[in-house]
Amino acid sequence: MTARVKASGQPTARPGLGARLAEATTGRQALGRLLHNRMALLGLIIIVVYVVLAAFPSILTQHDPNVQNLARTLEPPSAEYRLGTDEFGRDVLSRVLHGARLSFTIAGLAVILGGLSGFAIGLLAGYFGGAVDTVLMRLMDVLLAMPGILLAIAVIAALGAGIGNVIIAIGIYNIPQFARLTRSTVLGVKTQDFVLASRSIGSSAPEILVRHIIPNAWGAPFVFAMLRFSTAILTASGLSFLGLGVSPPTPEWGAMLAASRGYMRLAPHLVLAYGLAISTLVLGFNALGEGLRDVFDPRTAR
Amino acid sequence: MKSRTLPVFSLLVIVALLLAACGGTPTTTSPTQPAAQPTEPESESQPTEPPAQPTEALAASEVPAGTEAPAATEASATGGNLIYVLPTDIASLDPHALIETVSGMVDLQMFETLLALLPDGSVGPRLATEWSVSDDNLRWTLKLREGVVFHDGEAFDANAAKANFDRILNPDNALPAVRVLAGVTEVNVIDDFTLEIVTQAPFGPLPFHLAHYSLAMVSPRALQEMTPEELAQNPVGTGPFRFVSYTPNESIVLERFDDYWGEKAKVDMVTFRPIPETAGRALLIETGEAHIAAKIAPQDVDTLRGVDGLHVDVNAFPRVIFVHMNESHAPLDDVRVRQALSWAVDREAIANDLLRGLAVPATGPVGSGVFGYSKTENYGYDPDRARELLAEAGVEGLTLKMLVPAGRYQGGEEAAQAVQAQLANVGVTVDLEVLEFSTLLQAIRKPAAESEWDLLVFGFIPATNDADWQVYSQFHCDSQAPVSNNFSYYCSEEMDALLEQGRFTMDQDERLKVYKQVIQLALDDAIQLYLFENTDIYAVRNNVQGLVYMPIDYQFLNTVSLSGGD
Amino acid sequence: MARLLEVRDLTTCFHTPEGVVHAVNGVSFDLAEGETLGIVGESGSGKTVSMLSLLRLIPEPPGRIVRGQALFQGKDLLKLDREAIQKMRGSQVGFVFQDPMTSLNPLMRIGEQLSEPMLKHLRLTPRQARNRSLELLKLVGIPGAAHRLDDYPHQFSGGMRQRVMIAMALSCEPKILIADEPTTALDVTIQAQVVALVKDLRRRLGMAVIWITHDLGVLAGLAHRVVVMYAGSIVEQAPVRQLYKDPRHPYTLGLLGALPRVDGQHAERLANIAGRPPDLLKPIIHCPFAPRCRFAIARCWETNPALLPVSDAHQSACWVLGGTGEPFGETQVD
Amino acid sequence: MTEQEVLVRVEDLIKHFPVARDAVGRRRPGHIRAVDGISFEIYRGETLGLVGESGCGKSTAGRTILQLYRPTGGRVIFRGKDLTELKGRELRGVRPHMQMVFQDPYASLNPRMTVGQLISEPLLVHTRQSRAERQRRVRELLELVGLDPDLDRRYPHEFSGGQRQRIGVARALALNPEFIICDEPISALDVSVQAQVVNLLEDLQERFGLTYLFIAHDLSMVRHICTRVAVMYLGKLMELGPREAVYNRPLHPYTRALLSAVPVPDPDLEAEREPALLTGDVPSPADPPSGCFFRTRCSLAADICRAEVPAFREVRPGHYAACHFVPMEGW
Amino acid sequence: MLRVILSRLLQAIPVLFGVSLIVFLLLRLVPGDPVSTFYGFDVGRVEDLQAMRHQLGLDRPMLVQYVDFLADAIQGDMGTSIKTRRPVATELVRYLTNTAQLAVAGMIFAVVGGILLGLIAAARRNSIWDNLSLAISLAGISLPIFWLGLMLVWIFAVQLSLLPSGGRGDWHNLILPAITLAAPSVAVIARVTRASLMEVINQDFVRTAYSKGLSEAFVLLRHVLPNGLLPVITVTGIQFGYLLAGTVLTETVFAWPGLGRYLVDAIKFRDYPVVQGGVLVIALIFVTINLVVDVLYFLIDPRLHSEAAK
Repeated sequence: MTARVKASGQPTARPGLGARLAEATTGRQALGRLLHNRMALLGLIIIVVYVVLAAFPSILTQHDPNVQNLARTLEPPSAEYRLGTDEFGRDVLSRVLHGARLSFTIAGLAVILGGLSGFAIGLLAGYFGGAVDTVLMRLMDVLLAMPGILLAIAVIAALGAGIGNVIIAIGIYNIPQFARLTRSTVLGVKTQDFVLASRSIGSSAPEILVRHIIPNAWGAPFVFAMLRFSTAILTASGLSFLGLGVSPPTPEWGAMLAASRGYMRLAPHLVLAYGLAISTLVLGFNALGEGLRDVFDPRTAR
Repeated sequence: MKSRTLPVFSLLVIVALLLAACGGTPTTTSPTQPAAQPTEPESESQPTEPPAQPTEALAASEVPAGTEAPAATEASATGGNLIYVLPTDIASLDPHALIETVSGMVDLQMFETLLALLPDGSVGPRLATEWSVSDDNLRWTLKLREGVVFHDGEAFDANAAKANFDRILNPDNALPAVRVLAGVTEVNVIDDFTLEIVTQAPFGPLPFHLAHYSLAMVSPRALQEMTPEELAQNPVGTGPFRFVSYTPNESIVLERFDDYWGEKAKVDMVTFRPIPETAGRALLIETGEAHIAAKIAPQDVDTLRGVDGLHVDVNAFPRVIFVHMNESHAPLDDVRVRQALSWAVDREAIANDLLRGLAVPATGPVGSGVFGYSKTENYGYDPDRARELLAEAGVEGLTLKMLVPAGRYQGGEEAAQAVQAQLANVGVTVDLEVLEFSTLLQAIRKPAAESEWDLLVFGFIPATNDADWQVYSQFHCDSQAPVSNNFSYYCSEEMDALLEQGRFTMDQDERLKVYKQVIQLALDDAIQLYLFENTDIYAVRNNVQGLVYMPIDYQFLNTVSLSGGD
Repeated sequence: MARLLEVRDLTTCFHTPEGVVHAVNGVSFDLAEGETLGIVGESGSGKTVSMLSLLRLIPEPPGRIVRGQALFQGKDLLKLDREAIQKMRGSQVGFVFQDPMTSLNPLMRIGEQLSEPMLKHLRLTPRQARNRSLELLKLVGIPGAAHRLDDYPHQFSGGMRQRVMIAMALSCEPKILIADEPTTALDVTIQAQVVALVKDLRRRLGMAVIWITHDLGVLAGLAHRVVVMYAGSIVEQAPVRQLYKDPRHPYTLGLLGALPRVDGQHAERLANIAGRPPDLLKPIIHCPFAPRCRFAIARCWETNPALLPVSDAHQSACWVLGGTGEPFGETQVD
Repeated sequence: MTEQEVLVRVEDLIKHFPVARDAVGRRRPGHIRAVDGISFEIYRGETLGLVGESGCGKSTAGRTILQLYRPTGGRVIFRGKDLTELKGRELRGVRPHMQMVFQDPYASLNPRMTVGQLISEPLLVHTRQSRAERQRRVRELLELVGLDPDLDRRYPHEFSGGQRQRIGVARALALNPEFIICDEPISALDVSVQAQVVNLLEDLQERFGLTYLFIAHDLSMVRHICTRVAVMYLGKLMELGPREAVYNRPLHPYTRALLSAVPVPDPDLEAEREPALLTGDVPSPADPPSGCFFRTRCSLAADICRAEVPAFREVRPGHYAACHFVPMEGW
Repeated sequence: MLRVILSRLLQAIPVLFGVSLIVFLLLRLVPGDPVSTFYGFDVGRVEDLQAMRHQLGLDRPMLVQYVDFLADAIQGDMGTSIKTRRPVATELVRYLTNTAQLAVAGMIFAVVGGILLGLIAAARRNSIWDNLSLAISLAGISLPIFWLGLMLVWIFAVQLSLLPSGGRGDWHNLILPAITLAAPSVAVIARVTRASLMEVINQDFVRTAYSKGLSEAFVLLRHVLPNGLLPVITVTGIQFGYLLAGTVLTETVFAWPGLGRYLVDAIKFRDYPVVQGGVLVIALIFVTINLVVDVLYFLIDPRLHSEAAK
């Protein structure tokens, strides 16, 4: 039967992917192949540009993202304000760039949080199977049965708004997805002969996990993480858009987009700037993720 | 391996898939086509009507509410479906269960109160024609209007009124309306059309309370026969419109009640459409999909003003947006610090630049249309003075935590950000936290010792349009949170004495003088940091005639008519 | 025997991200009517690709038939337009593939799959096609054939599926049956059944058979003539007896020597072919087997030998053992 | 042969697997009888071949003997201990003495580890050797299996199939085992490379006195390398005996059919030969026939075969078979 | 078949139970309660609040509340909304209808667009069509749907005045929200379709089909597509679930009175019964969709048929 996909949304891992990723990352080929993949390259360039600009916003603008000038609100782009000003007379460009910084932080930490927890859960469930598997996976089913953004909203409602809680909310929502993927990858790796070979020389369970399972099982979740980055950015901004994210005046893209929505006609440059900022970065991660998948899964390669 | 027929094949496949996947989607009719709208009325009505006889009383005006409609509309009289866009969905159709004005606006088209607010902010007769108070200031006597029928055919009389009050006063019912009757101990029937209301202590503002939408009269038969849940869905009142249908978050449809005792409605139907998104409301009115849109956002005003066929009405809305300063926390207990913060904020810039001139800088705690308002001098914008005062108080490197409710007040969050930036200017760091209103209430409804915030952006409009409702609950020592709304934990004997005097005085002119002192004292003590008064912005199609704005955010739509062709 | 198929200088390559893989390099051979031609070679020797290339069944891109000619009844298969080549497939040339487990559409009933070529090429009605499908199933020895037309492939064992594949390939009575390692995925007992079946059918139906395999053992009793491929080229071809008795290429020698025999006539030690096949990404100018060859001389490293005649029907591409020289006995092998 | 020292004794070994969950996740009742009660001995220094068609349970048998799968029943006596009773540390203590070479040289080497790491893994687990000692041993082993010792930093995918199988052998040899199970070690390799690996295994056996259990489906290769041969069918042993006896005078009809199905690379012989074709397919191991498992395809099958499971008997010295009709055969 | 459905339903029970428990606990963890929100800050009397809490049963022990909630929910009674005092079940049905309308319309766009894009991309691998399809699907998963919605409104409602900007009405009102909602799903379905078809195209039985002399179109239609659609069905099922949940943002942008927005409001208001009931219903839908997907597999893939028959 063809690869089945469970409610998590990602296809069950092809055992080959991890191994192939592993094979390639052992040499310099990985980078080489990646750089030869146009899509991955595009993604990589976008991300690198964003990282650089987010780290050094002063390359493009000297304005403080939070300094208001109520006398100069909603100005269109000009030499002084390259992307114009917002409703408080703040520099839009500066806010966009600082927003990138925040997006990286939120998405990064949320994916790491969700990814690592999910990876650990999937690893245990997949490797040990039996009751451990049943209990953990039922728990994941429960989390999965609650639609992602509503789960995040409920978590934020419980914990309160704020960057930390947004990270936790998105992290939690990522756990079951990683857990499922990791589990199916581990199930694939577990039955490989080299695991049996290691058992045949007398390795213990922890030794096998560390030496054989983990190195061969992280590939698929890793590629998946790239794609989850983009989802995390979108979810974070979606939450802020609903007014559940970070507090003002923190330059968060979704929040800024929500605020600028009211000025769509007076100052369309705001909605455009924030929307394009989110879209481009998300596109970068998606392109990189797709590219990675192509590179390591030649069956769908372009 | 290529073929040109491929896309055709794929289309076929997809169509087949779809046919299997979806069994047809439900459709609904467009609100712009009223003919398709009405459904069967859910309440039955058998009108009978004794004649009405208005009589004079204490109040200044004898004109029944909403009779000031322009003459022009009289001719084009009847017909049409008036589409009115609300900023939120209504909470309930049971007036006694109400707590907010949007529901009040809708309910007041179907229900009536004993007394009613007049466009000038004073109180006049409605279902009661006259009222007086006994010499000990504890017993109020009301003469009720005769010849009024409910939509279900029941006649309105003192027994019906008493049934309503009894329902509200019964603590088992836990109805929100009870708070408007705080201090009322009993309601008695004197005769068929005379009602007596007894209060525990002298209570000057009572007429304003009786005009509050949550004390509207519901058919006694409905009260008897229906459960609270049914009442919430089947409104039976005496108003000019009666209920047709309610689709939550979509529409509330009313139709003209032909046996109304007063000025009969000119339009056949009214359809309320709740649209929470400001941009959505603006678009609906712009595209002609609606006739009246309430709560237009300031940023949409310029655009709408440029649209043909409609006009924008900016009305004063006496809700004052201000900042509570938690006086239980040092150094906010120092009046100089509070004054300093007051000087540091540029109200003009906030109202004119940030809120695009669609807010009015506040002059004090009480809004300009409220009974009890008087013009006072608020703090100006003087950051130097602020810095001096802070230095004088020995305050340096102050960091304050400011709370603001999410989406609760027009311009509230924006103002909070501006205040944050402006306070930063005088060396005060503000950590801003936007909270859902429910979370915020939980956070602030605490005794002083447990409070964990310093500044709190808040807005207030007295539901009765009487200053007592506001200032007593905000400034009296006994009103300190969590008991009531004194979230600043302010307390002074001088203030308490004034507040009590305002409440016990029956003479409304006397009361005005008292409240003037209250307001001045509030400013001197810088109890709160007064920012601006909201405006109420309506966009109205030009074919809407006879729309009269009441002081608190509602209109009586029986006077409104639609002229042909939009 | 008349020539049925004449393949000349067939060259196919694949464009992969790593570079151009030269899968088939100038392969030429003939096939006579009713003849069974065995093609033997290890994985990557180009035997499958050259057969797929004949009917242009390789995916293009990445594959590309660079040049060559494949004359079948006077027509060059490589030059036919799309419709014409489609008419050839299945009707004139039948294909049986290596893995019977994956070569049938899992979602289609056996009867339908069997009928497809007949509906297309013989213009039978569905009714007729069904009847004939039944006959075919009986022909290839499927028990209870009548009940199995409406079964799905997964309800068949591997051997049975391969029989179905054979039935399908023969349904339009093609002139040529190309069997691409049809028994590699099967157990020996099943392999014996399939081999016997094909031998029997060939006798009865008279078509020519091209049988691709890596197992010299199978061909010994099956093929009339054997072609040995290595690294995309034919290194030796000969009538079956001559090839086994008098191999004239070091690679053929090695293959035979590396094969233990179940009848016990085995050497104490198996022959080793050291090293590994060449990387097809790089074009080879010398003899492709030279790096692994015990007999290699300087000339082998300079020029790639063409097929040199050993005898009338026997050719070998070897500067040393090829040509009309002294035969090499198998005992001389290391 | 009877005087030879028994290294491994397998007694009535059984391994049943639960039937896998079906596609919708339900567990079906019953179990697959992968190994269904086999008994045999392996003598020190010999190579015992275990042959059978795919799915007959030969690989499972090998893995169960090594306790990579815990058996459902039976005993495996090795070095005086019943392996089936050992657990955890004790079991791991025995492992250095018995090793395995796997079928798939691609799957059995962890792609994330260098050849050096792979070969030294057993040393890491079982010895306290220093890094340098381990390094030395790795080079030694690489040389032993005919690989360039300088390749120890390379990863498995940089090697060809034959070379990888050499790595697998080196790894199995690292702890100087007495007993190695070769689980179809050549079936994934090209013909020309198979010979290389087989020759290597033979050389090593000679040099270190190793004992092999050689699992394969290639009867020709088994004949070449083994001293004794066991034939499995549907989880049971059908025949066991010395190589020449089994190949030249097979007792069991299944063995005979199997042998006759193997083609011989000799056109003349092939032309004469008329293989005794087996009819039908192998039954499902989850639902084997009653009585003799082979009866559904057996030309000799009679009523008794349906009713009774034939005993695995010693028909001639050292030559066992499980068939009701064996004694009647005039061999 | 029936047994499959039954066993699936049995498996769903602990999941639904877990969902209800988590939602219940999460809500109770939340600061703020419905009563204080209900009264706003107008009320002066603490005892009024207490009376209302008592009336609503919110002063009972948590466990009792939970057990009551469960017992009622099993009988289909989701309680009464604290805010509107209407029965939650009927409210949910109404909002769910609206959301389902949107989701189904969105699904149509998603399936049509996704399969079409994927099919073209797979059949014309590495052509300009493939690249275009890739670009569209990358955009689909990269544009925040709330922004996409705003842009669509800006273009089609404001600038061109072609379509209504929001609210529920006739089918015109459905177009923009449905496209917005579907955008990410179009992308996902297109990618899965492409990948799946390409995997199938490379399978042996497709080569078999070609070797029979069948034309490309016929092979694609008869052999490739049915096999390639198996994973697409799964993904479509999942996407439908996501769509149903993802309506929160779309409904906000387009003022669509649907379940998502209703639930977000309820969470903000702490309308316990509504949130509990709503999330439970959504979980139920998820589970049902999974079941439907399984059944579809069952109907399409004969391999599962006969296994179940055994």
